[in-house]
Amino acid sequence: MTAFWILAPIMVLAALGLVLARKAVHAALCLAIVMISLAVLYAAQGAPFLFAVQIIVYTGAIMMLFLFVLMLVGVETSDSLVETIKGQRLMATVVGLLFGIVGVLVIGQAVTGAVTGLDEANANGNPYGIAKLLFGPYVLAFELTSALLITAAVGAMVLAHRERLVPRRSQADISRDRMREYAETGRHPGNPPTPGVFARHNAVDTPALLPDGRPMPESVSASLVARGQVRDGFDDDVDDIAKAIEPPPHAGWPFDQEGDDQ
Amino acid sequence: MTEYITLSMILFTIGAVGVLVRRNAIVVFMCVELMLNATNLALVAFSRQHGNLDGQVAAFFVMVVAAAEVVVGLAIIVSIYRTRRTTTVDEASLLKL
Amino acid sequence: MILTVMAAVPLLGALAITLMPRGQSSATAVKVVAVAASVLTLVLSLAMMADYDVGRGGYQLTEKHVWIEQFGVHYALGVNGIGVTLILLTTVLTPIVLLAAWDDRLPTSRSVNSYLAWMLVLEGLAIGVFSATDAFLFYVLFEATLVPIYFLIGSYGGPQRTYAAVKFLIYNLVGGLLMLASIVGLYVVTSRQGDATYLIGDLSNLDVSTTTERLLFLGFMAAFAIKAPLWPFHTWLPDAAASSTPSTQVLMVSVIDKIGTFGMLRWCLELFPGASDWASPVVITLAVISIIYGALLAIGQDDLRRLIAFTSVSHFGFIILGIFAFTSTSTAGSTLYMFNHGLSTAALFLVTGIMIARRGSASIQDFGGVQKIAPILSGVLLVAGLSSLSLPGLAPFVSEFMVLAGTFSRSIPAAAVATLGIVLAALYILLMYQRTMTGPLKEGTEGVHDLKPVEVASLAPALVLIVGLGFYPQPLLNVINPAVDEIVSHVGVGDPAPKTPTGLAQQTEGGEH
Amino acid sequence: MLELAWLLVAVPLVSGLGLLVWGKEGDRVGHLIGTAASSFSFIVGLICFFQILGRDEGDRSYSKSLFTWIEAGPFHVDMAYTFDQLSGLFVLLITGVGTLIHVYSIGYMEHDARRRRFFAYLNIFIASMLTLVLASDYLVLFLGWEGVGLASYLLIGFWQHKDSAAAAATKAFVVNRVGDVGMALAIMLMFAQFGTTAISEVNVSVNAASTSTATALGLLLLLGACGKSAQVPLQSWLLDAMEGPTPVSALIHAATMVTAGVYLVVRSNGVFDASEAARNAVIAVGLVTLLAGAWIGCAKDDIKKALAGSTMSQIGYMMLAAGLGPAGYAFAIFHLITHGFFKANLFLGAGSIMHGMDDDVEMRHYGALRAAMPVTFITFLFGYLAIIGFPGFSGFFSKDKIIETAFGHSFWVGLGALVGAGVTGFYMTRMMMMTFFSEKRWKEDVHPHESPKVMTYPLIALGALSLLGGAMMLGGWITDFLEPVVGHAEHEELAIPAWLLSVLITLVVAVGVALSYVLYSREPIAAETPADESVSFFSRAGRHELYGNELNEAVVVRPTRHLTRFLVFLDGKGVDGFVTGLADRLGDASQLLRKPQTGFVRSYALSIFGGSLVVVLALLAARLA
Repeated sequence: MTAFWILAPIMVLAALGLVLARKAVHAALCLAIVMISLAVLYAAQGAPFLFAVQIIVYTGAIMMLFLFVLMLVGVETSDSLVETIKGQRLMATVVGLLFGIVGVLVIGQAVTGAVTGLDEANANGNPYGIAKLLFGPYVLAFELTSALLITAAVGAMVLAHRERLVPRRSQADISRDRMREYAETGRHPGNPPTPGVFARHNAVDTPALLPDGRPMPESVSASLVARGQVRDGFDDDVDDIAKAIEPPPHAGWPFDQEGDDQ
Repeated sequence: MTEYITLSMILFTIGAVGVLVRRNAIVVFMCVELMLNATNLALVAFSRQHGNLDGQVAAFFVMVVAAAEVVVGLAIIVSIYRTRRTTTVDEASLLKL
Repeated sequence: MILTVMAAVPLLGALAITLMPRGQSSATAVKVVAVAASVLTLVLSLAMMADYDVGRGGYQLTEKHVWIEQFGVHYALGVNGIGVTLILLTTVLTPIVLLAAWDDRLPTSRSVNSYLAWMLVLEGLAIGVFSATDAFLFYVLFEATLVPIYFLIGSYGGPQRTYAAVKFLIYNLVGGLLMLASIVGLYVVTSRQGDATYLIGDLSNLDVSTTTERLLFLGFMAAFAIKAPLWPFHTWLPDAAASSTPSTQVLMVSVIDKIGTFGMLRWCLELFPGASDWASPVVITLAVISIIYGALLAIGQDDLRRLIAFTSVSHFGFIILGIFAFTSTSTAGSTLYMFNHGLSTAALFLVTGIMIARRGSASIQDFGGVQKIAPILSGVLLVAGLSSLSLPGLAPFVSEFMVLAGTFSRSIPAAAVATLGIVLAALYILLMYQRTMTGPLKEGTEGVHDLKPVEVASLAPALVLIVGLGFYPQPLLNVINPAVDEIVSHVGVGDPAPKTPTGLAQQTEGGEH
Repeated sequence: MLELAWLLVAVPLVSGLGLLVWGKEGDRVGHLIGTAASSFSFIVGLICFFQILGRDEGDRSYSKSLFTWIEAGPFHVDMAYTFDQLSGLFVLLITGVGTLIHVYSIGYMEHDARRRRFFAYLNIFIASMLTLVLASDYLVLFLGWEGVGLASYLLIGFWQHKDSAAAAATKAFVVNRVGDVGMALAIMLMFAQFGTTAISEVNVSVNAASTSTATALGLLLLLGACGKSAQVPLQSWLLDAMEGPTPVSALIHAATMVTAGVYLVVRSNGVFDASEAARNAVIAVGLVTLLAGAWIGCAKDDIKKALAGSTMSQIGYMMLAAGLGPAGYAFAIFHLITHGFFKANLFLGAGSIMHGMDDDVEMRHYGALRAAMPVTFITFLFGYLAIIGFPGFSGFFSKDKIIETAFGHSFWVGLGALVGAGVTGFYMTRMMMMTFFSEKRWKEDVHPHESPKVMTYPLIALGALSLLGGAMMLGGWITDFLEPVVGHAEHEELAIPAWLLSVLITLVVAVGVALSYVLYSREPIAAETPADESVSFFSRAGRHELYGNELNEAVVVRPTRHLTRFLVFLDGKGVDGFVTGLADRLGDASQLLRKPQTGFVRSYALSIFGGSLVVVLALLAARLA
C-alpha cells in the first residue's frame, strides 16, 4: 500500500504537469511518468501481466508514437497558453472541479465492502487466468480487437500516405532548377556549406564561416535555429586569438613596419 | 480500495480539463490517453475488489483500443499538419452553421 | 354522376388549353376554347338545376365511391340548396370572367394559355369543393384551390405580385394546417366509435365531449375565418386584390372566398352545433367589427382595388353575422348574400379593372370627370356601386336586410351596429364615384374611352341578374330555404318567436279598422 | 281600374329605364315620352281616386298583392299595394304636380344636351314615390323610400360637371341614408316584435305591445322621417340640394319627396297613437324645424335657398300637425297638399325668373321684375298670398287649422306656430319686395323676358290650384274623407271662438308683412350682399344655416375622417405589422440559435463534458430521491 501513497502524488503532479506544460515534449514526459507509475500500481493490484503490458505496449509503443509524431510535427510548436475561446478556460475548470468533486465524494464512497483479493484467481498465475478468460468467454471480443488493429494500421497508412501527384523530381530536374534559380535570383546553386566548415569546430551547432569571417546562419539546421541552440560564441574565440597574437604595446620589428605596405 | 478509485477519478478529471484547455492537438490527444489510463486503473482496482480477472481483461481491451485510436488519431493530426502547417485544434473550425 | 362531369369539364378544358400551341397567333383560339369550356359547364349546371328537386331538400344527385379504405374516406359528392346556389354562382361567373380577361395585357414572358388554364382549374376545383360531402375530400380540394390562385397572382399580377402571392399562400396554409389537425381529430374520434368515417351524414350526429368538439370546431373555424376574411385575419385580401388582374380578383373574392363562409355553414354548423352555439357571441362580435372596420378602411383607401377588397371584407362580415345568428331568416339571407355579393363584387372589379387598364393607374386621384367621356362606363359603375351599398331594388339589399332582420331578433346591439354599416357603405361608394366620375375632366384621363360592345355584353348578365334578383329573389330563396331550415334545426337554437304575434293582437283589438 | 293600380308605378318605371338605356336617337322624343308616362299615371290615379270615392265610407281601401317578394322562414314580405284615401290623395298630388313639372321641364331644359336622361330620372322618381305611397308593407315602402333617395341623388347631381352639385348629391344621399338606418331598424324591430312588417297589421298590433316598444318604433320612424323630410337633426342636405335644376327642386324638394316623412308618420298613426313620448318628439322636431326654417328663410339672398328654408319651415308645420295626434293628421295632409301646390308654384316661378335672368339666383340682382315678367309675377303673387295665409287662399285654411289644433294641444306650441306664421309673412314679403317691387338692380347685359308658354301654363295652373286649394276644406270634407285611415278625433272647444283665432292669426301675419315692407322699401337694397360682420347676429346665423353644417362637420365628419386615417394606419402597422412581425421574430429566433455553433472542437467538448456531468448528477438525484 505504501507504493500507492508514494506514487499517487507523483502521478497527480505528473498529470498536472501534462496539462500545464508549455512544451509538448515536457507534457509527453509527464505522461510517461504517469504511465510507468500506473504500471507499478497494476503490479501492486495483483495484475503482473498488465504491469508488463503497460510498460511494454502502452509506455513503450504508444508513448513513443507520440514522441515520434511530436518530432515529425515539430517539437518546437509550443502553443501559447493564451486562451482564444471566450470563457472556455473558466468553464472548463468549473465543470472539471464540479465533476471531480462529485466523482470523488460520491462514487468514491459508494464502493464499500471487503476486498476479496485475487489470490485464488491468480492461483496458477495471472497470465494463465487472463488467457483462460480471454480465450473463453471473450474470444469473440479478442478476434474483433484484432480486426480493429488491422483496420487501424491500414487506416493510418492510408491517411498518412500522400499520393504522388507530381512526377518524382529526378536529379537532372534538380540541377536544371538550381541553375535557372541562380541565373534569375543569384542564389548559390551549390549546397549550403555544412556547419563547422573552416570554423573552430565541426559540431552541428557551429555555423560555417564566409571567407571574410562572417558566420553563415543557413549552414545550421532550421530546427536548431528555431530552438535557439546555435552556438554563436564564435566572436569571443576570434577576440581571444586576436588578443593572443596582439603585440605588446611596445613591440618591435615584425609589427611596426606598417608604413611599407601602404 | 476507495483511494484507488479517487485517484483514478482525479486523473480522469485532470485529463478532461486538459482536453478542454490545451490548444495543441497532440497534447489534447495525450490528455485523452491519460483519461483512458485512469479508467484502466479503476478497472484493475475493481477486478481486485471483486476477485475475478474480468476487470483486467477489460483493461487489456481498453489498451488495445487505445492503441488503435492513437494510431489513427496521430495519422489524422499528421495529415492536418501537412496540409495546414498547424496543429492547433481551433484552426479547424469550418464545421459550423 | 353529373357533379363529377361538371367538375371534370373545366379541368379537361384546362388540359386541352395547355396542350394547344402557345404564342400570339393561337391566342384567340385558346380564348375561344376556354370560354367554350366554361359555357359548357354553365349548361351542365343548368341541367343540374333542372333535375334538382327543389321541394325535397336534403342532399341530392349524390354519388359515393370508397377512396381510402383505411381512413374511411369516400369520394362522395352531393349537393343541397346551398351547394346548388354556389355552384350556379361559379358557373355563371366564370364565363363572364373569361370574357373579361379577353384582352388582359399579361407580363410579356407569360402566355395566355396557362393564364386561362389556371382559371378553368380553379372553376373545376370550386365545383368540387361545393359538392363534396366527405370531410376529407372537402379538405383536399379546399387546399388544392390555393395552388391556382397562387400562380394566378404570382405570375400574372401587378408589381408586388410575389409578395402578395406568398402572403396569400402562407396565410391560407396556416389555416389549412389547423384544419388538418381537426380532420385527424375527426378520424380519431370516429374510429373510436366504430369504423372511421368522414361522410357528413355520419359525422353530423357525432356524440363527443364538449371540449373535443370545441377544439375540432376551432380547427375548422380557423381555416374558414382566414379564407373568408374575418376581421383579424383579413390583411392578405387587400394585398392579393391590389396586385392581381381583374379576372383573378373576381375568381378569388367572388368564388373562392365563398368556400370559407360555405364551409362555416355546411361543416362548422352541421358537424359541431354545440360548439358553434358556444362560439357564436365571439364570432358575431368579430363579424360586426369586420363590417365597420372594412367599411371605414374602404373609405380611407386611395387604390381602387384595395377599396373594393375592403368592401368585400365588410360584406363578408355581414355573411358571417348571418350564419352565426342561427335564425333561418339570417342564414337564408347570408346564403343569398353569398350569391349576390359574388355578382356585385364581380361587376365592381370588372368595371374598375377596365377603368384601371385604360387609365394605367389604380389610384382614385388620377381619375376625375370620367362621366363626360364614358357615360356607359360610369353608369355601369354606378349600378355596381349601388348594388354594393345594397340599395333596395338591387339583389344585395334583399339578402342584407334578411341578415340584419334575422340578427335583430337574435341580438339587438349587433344588428344596430351592423346597420350603421349601410351608412358607411353609402360613403365609400359615393365618395369613390364622386371622386372618379364627377366634376371637371382631370387631365390625363382622356384615354378612358367608353365601354366597347363586347365589354358591355360581358357585364350585362351580371347587372341583369343583380336587378332581377333585387325584385324577384324568390326562386333562389325556394332553393335555399329547405337546406337552411335543416341546418338551423340541426343547430337546435331555433328562431326567437315574435313577442306579440299579430294574431294575438287581433283579438284584443277587435280589429275596428 | 283599381286592380290595375300597379300600372301607376310600372309605366313611369319602364319609360324611365327605357329612356336611360335608349341611345342618341331618343333625344328628340325622349321628353315627350317622359311627360306622357307621367300624365298616364295621373289619369289612372284620377280614375282610381274616383272609384274609391264612388265606394261608401267604410271600405274605401283596396289592396292587392302582386307576388311574394321575400319569403324565408318566418320572414314573409309580399309586393303588395294599398290604394286608400290617404294614398289616393298623395297619388293625385304626385302625379298631378309631377306632370305639370314635366311640362315645365320641357321648356326649362330645352338647351340641355342630356334632357332625355333628365326625364328618365324624373320618371324613375315618380315611380319610386308612387311605390312609397302605395306600399302596403313597410319593406316595400322602404324600397320606394330609397328609390326616391336614389332619384334625388341623380337629379341633384344632374349637372355632374359642377363639383358642388356632385358633393351636394353625395351629401343628400348620405344624410338620407342616416335616416334610413332608423327606418331599417324600425322595420327590423317590427319583424322581431310582430313577426310581420305589413303596415295595417303593425299599426293594429302595436297597442298590444309594450309602450316602450311603441316609443322605440315611433322614434326610429321619426329618425327616418327626419332624414327624408330634412327635419332638424338631419336638415343640412336640403339647402345644398338646390344645386339641382329648379324643376327638381320644385318636384322633389318642395312638393313630394320631402313630404314622404310626414306621410310615414301619418301612415303609422297606430304607432304614434300608442306612445305619448313619440308624439311629443314629433311635435318638438316639427316646432324646432318650423322656427329654424323660417329663420334661415329670412337671411338667405339666394332665391332658391330662401324657398328651401321656407319649405323646411312648412314641413315643420306638417310634422307639428302630425304630432298632435288624430286631431292633427288630417290637417297635416291638407296643409301638405296645399303646400305642394303653392310651393311648386313658387319654385317654378323662381325657375322662370332664373330662366329670364340668365340663371342668376341672387335676389340682390333682381328688382322691379313685375313689369318684365307679368305672368310669372301674378302666379308668384298667388303663391305668395297662399303661403302667408291670406284669407281666402288655400294656405289660410290649412295653416289656421294647424295653429288651432296646436293651441288645443298646448299654449306654448300654439304660440310657436303663430310666431312661425308671422316670420313666414316677413320673409315671403322680403322675397317679393326684393324680386318684384324694389328698384332695378339688374346686371348690365341681363334683360329679363317672360318665359315661353310651355313654362307659364303650368305656372298658371299651379297658381289657380294655390287659390282654389282651400276648397277641399269646405265643410270639413278632408277630415271626414281621411277619418277611416287616420282615426276619429273628437273636436274639443278652445278657450276663444275659432273665428277670433283666425282674425288673430291674420293680424300677426299682417304685422310680419308690414315690418318687412317697411324695412325693404325705405332705402334702396344694396346690390351686393353685405359682409357677414356688418350684419346682425340673426342674419349671420341664418346665412350659415344656424351653423348646422359646421356642427355636422365637427361632430361627425371630422372624427370619422380621423378614425378612418387612424384605422388605415392601424391596419398597416397593427394587424399587418403583427403578422409580418411574427415572421421576423421567427428569423431572429433562428439567428439566436446559431450562436452556440462556434465551430471550435473544444467548445463542443465542453458541452459534452457538461452534459455528462448533468447525467451523473441526474443519476445521483434519481438514486438519492
